[in-house]
Amino acid sequence: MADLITYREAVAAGIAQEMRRDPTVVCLGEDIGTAEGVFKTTAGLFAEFGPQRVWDTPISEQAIVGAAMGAAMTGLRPVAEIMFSDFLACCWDYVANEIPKMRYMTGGQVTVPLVVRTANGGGLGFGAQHSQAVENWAMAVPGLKIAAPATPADMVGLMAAAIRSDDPVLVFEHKQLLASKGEAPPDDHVLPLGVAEVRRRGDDVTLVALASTVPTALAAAERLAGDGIGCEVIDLRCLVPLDARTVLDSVARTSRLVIVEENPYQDGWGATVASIVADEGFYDLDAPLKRVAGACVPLPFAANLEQAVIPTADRVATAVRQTLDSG
Amino acid sequence: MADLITYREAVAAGIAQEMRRDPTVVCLGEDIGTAEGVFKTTAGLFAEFGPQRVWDTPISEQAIVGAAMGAAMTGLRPVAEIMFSDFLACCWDYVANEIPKMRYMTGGQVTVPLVVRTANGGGLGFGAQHSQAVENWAMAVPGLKIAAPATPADMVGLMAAAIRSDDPVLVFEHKQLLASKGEAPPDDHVLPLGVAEVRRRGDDVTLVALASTVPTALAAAERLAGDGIGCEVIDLRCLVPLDARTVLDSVARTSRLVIVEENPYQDGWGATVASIVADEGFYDLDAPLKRVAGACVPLPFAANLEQAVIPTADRVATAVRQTLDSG
Amino acid sequence: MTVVQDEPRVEELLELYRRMSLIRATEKAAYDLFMSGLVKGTTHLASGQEAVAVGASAALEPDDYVFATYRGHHHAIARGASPEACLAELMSRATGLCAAKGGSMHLTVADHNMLGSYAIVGAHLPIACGAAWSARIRGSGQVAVAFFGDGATNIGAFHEALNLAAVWRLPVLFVCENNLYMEYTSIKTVTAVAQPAAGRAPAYQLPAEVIDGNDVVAVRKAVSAAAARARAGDGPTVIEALTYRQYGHSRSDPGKYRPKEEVDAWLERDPLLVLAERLRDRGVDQPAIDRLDSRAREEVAAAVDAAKAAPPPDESTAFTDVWADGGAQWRT
Amino acid sequence: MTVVQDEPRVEELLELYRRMSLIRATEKAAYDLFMSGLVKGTTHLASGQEAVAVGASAALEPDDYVFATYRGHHHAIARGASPEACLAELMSRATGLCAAKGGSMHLTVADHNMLGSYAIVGAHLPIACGAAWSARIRGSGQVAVAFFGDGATNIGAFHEALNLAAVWRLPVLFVCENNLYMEYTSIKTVTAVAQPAAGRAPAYQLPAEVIDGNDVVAVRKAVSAAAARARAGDGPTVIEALTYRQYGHSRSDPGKYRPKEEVDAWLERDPLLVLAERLRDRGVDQPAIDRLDSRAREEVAAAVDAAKAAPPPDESTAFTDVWADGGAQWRT
Ligand SMILES: Cc1ncc(C[n+]2csc(CCOP(=O)(O)OP(=O)(O)O)c2C)c(N)n1
Ligand SMILES: Cc1ncc(C[n+]2csc(CCOP(=O)(O)OP(=O)(O)O)c2C)c(N)n1
Ligand SMILES: [Mg+2]
Ligand SMILES: [Mg+2]
Repeated sequence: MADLITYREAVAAGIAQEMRRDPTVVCLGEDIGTAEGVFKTTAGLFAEFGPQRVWDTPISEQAIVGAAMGAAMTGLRPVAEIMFSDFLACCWDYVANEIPKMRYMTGGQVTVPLVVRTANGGGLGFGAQHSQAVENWAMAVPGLKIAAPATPADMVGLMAAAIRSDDPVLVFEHKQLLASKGEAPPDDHVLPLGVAEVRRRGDDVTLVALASTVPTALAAAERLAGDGIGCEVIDLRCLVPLDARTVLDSVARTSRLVIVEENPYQDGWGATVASIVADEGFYDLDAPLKRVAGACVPLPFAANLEQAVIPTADRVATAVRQTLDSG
Repeated sequence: MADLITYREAVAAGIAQEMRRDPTVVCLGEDIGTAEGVFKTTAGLFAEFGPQRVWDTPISEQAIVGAAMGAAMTGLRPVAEIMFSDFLACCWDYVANEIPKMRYMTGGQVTVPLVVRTANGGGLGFGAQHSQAVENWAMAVPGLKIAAPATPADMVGLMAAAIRSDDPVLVFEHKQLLASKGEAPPDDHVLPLGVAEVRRRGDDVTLVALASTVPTALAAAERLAGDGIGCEVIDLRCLVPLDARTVLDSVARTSRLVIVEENPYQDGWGATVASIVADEGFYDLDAPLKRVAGACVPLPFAANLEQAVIPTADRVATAVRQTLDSG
Repeated sequence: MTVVQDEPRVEELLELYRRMSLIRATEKAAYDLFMSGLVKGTTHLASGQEAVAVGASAALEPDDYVFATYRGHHHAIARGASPEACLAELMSRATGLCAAKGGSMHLTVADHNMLGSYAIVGAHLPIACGAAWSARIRGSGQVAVAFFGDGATNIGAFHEALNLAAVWRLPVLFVCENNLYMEYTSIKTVTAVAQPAAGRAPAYQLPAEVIDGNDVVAVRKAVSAAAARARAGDGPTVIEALTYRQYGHSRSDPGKYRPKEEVDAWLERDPLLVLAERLRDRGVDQPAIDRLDSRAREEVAAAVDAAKAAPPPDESTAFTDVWADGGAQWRT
Repeated sequence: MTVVQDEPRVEELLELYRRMSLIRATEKAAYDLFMSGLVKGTTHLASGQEAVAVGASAALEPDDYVFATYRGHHHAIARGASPEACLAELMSRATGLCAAKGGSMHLTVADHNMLGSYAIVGAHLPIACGAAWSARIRGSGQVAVAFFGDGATNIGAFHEALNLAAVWRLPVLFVCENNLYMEYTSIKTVTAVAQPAAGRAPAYQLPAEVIDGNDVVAVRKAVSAAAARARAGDGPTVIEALTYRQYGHSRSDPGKYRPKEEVDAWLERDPLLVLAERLRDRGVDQPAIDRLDSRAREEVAAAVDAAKAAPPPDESTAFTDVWADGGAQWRT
């Protein structure tokens, strides 16, 4: 229990755990076999499970995700890798129009139990086409479940849940967290999809975060604690199912809300959370709710520019003080 | 002025108006030439401008929008048709990763003055893959301007503005509005992008609508007026630039907000509007804000099912009464 | 699994005719119902293309996978859907094949492994590859067949699917129903090669065959041989079946963009006429053939009545079956 | 516009060598700077592939359009970017080619019609078609050239672009830099034909040529002939240039997945060595060639110093140039 693993290792660990217990789980993607993935997130899989379970593909995102869908409809549980989440745009028809609609439009005749896993997010200077946080693209599509783990243990538990799910699940693996370390989970760790985790308790303001913004929010909370400001930090873990209850309950106590999201402000996931609270939690709010989100620009290359457009602990702290000063 | 034209005719009229004044405007798409478009929204263009200005393409959405981008970067002003907005998923890489980022990531070296126009929305029983309102997909992408006209005159004026814009603009043509009639605009009609229009004045509650939901909101307002409830109906016209000012000013008077959007509630455009008001307009709000949006399901085929999942005047009226009863 | 004989027995031919006639009658009813307003939305009729569906089906095993397009009525029925379930779906009845949630463009018969009709051109080709990949991994011996139109050969998914299928030697058949037109545009005008499907096969080192798609026996033979190759582990085949749609592209399209001589020539080669002639050559008299047609019409008339009598779907079903648990809940 | 002579004059050969040597030295500096932490993010070096960029450039008119991939340093410099502007971009300086907003993967030299480096594999092929389409509509006589890797031949955009280009007979050249590998995977293992680009040309009835991509003269000749055809209205050509990247795929990738014999064999065929040999055959002595190399190294050393001395971009520029008006405002 006490031993540490990296978030990167947790990706492969979660997949391997499920491949061992279920022979129908197969992986496909670019360079995931002997090369073990460009982020090394499939390390060890080819060696342990071989070419009948781990398949290298051409650079054909539509074929990768389309084939995963066909396999999922016919008895397998494919885990497809899309190397960078930006490339979901290359197979968006499958993610948005085919996979999430199949069960519904056949009147429940077909299920599509697959996982699409992808490296998401910025902060590494990969430029505008390799740095986007696109979890909000997926949230726009009814019929997809969406997990975005923030810790190694959650990665294992949510990856396992995603693979066991009879519904299609997108798993966002944040590039910035790959090297981060955390406690290894217990054996056979599986988490429910759609249950948020309170990472820090506090009574003054509720911070809602996801994946990379969880450490950002926690860092801001730590800093603010020095000034006697108590932040409650909620890690949503999943966008769908969305654990709005946990957020609403927290706001009922703190009366203040700051949402921290990496995707752009325009149409970001935090907007949906905000609109739920501004409706169902309206009378609990004592001050304007704030969203600390990515700027509405493409991701710039230079590190100082990139830092200027994605959420930082500084900006979170500033937003928290604003909500406390007003109202 | 007093003569009426249909929304469908307005699409072709707006394009033709610009093609006459600017020889660099060219159209491309599937069946848009002699067939005049499957929705007849390019009627007359091929006859008037010929094969060098109006180009039929193969079924190759990536080539259509990609070619439009290359042409826009080299001196033309292409107007690309994507037949149904659902098919934007087939060329999403261009819409989300290439077109909106080119200028920014080249440090301003290149501009991409193009229009992608597409038939959007449901209500016609075309099923899950031909009925989506996907304006929120586009809103998730910084670098795109987004127009979604609600009237024939606005269609002409916003289409002209989109074609004249040096920025990429998506124009959503709502299928349900195609047959609707309205006053013909004056000659050479051009509207600014990003300026909302107040369609109806009222002091009790602000309704924010777009495209198909404008008539829905107006119908609800009319009904509520019978009960002495005054609804202000704002037609956003564009999602980007977003005329938040007009919404905030209205809410400052009415203190109540109901957003009516066809796209699904999860990650719908109304969420962004809601989060702006819940922050910058928080102290103006006297009651929970409401979003009447599409249900979080794929679009079903049967008419009674489809009506159950998209906004109706009934549901809008109910939401308005709720905001008035509370607070 | 056996390769069919080139010349079927008379009983087999009669059965093929019966199925084609049933599809023809069902689509005739669909057209009339659309025109009378009882079918909403849109329909894409395959009348004239029945031989592709029925001939292919006759060459496949019952558990093989079939993937079709929005123009898929013929494949749904060929794989076992009842005219009543199809027409009820088109008429938005609770008894519809997809509970009235799919509509004409998405007919699916999962319990016969007819795994859907896809309304985004070309999208199902990679999906069919996935079913074939799954069959191969599971060692089930099944093959997957993707039916698609000529217009689908110019979209990216076509290229990615054929390359992947070839590289992985998947047991998948790519059957193009080349009816010479996309919606209102001739395929010739937008395609770089004369044979939109077969002409692309060399780019994937795949065997290809151009066949008479209006001769059900020719289709049955070609698909049977390709399926045998696929099952033997010899990989995919591209089959381009030349055929013609007798109605317009969809709904009430009169198809004015097609020259009259062309239409007439193809109507003379109506797959039902072609097969009837073959039957007569084999000693079946015309009255016997006519009886099959009238039985089909009767069966369909009964199906129409039953569908008309069926209730609309309950509104609550708009909120079922998003998820595998049957529900649609996306938040707490 | 003229077709180049097969055998260039010695002065031309020396100029080709000078440019290739300059690219080589610039990328060597980029590698060292990356290793020393002064270049952040990633780089994809083209060392070993310079002959494709320089040979093609020499065959094109100054206003022809060039579209490259994330592995595009050689094309940017071949089309006129200065080593300093490129290195400043990689080093995140305000003086960078793209104001430090693009980075190594997006080098663009718009004033020389080098219209970008694209980091989504295959995406630029349709875009290049658009530039060619525009040139044709405007009657400008320009051609567009899309350079892409072997791995890009299996993605949908490749198929859609080549078909559209063929159908519209666009003045576009598709030049594949086949360096035998994608990232860490051999192209052979995932491609249905032996020649990933040339082997696909028949599917579009396009002329194709497989050439020695490490022989700058061969590249210059093939591109010149194809450009002439394109300008004459005879449509696109597919050129597959066989070459090899001397570094790994990106950043610090040691390229362990490549057999040593293979690497050594290609290093012997280094395009600079090949051209040096040709120069010696033409009577140029080695010291004269060495002087070109050392001048290139000096020029690059100066460029590195200048880039190092340049300031980082002002933070405010993160919020400029989203829109054509120079701003980034998305709401009132
Ligand atoms: C990606 C995509 N683009 C466009 C359409 C609109 N559309 C529907 S059917 C059709 C023509 C298809 O022609 P073909 O593939 O020959 O099939 P057919 O209708 O002739 O059976 C088009 C363009 C679509 N459904 N999907
Ligand atoms: C659509 C897409 N898929 C995957 C990637 C990740 N990726 C970047 S480079 C590369 C290999 C490309 O190989 P090739 O086309 O041969 O070009 P090379 O790198 O050899 O120059 C891959 C898979 C990408 N950038 N875009
Ligand atoms: Mg066709
Ligand atoms: Mg390569």
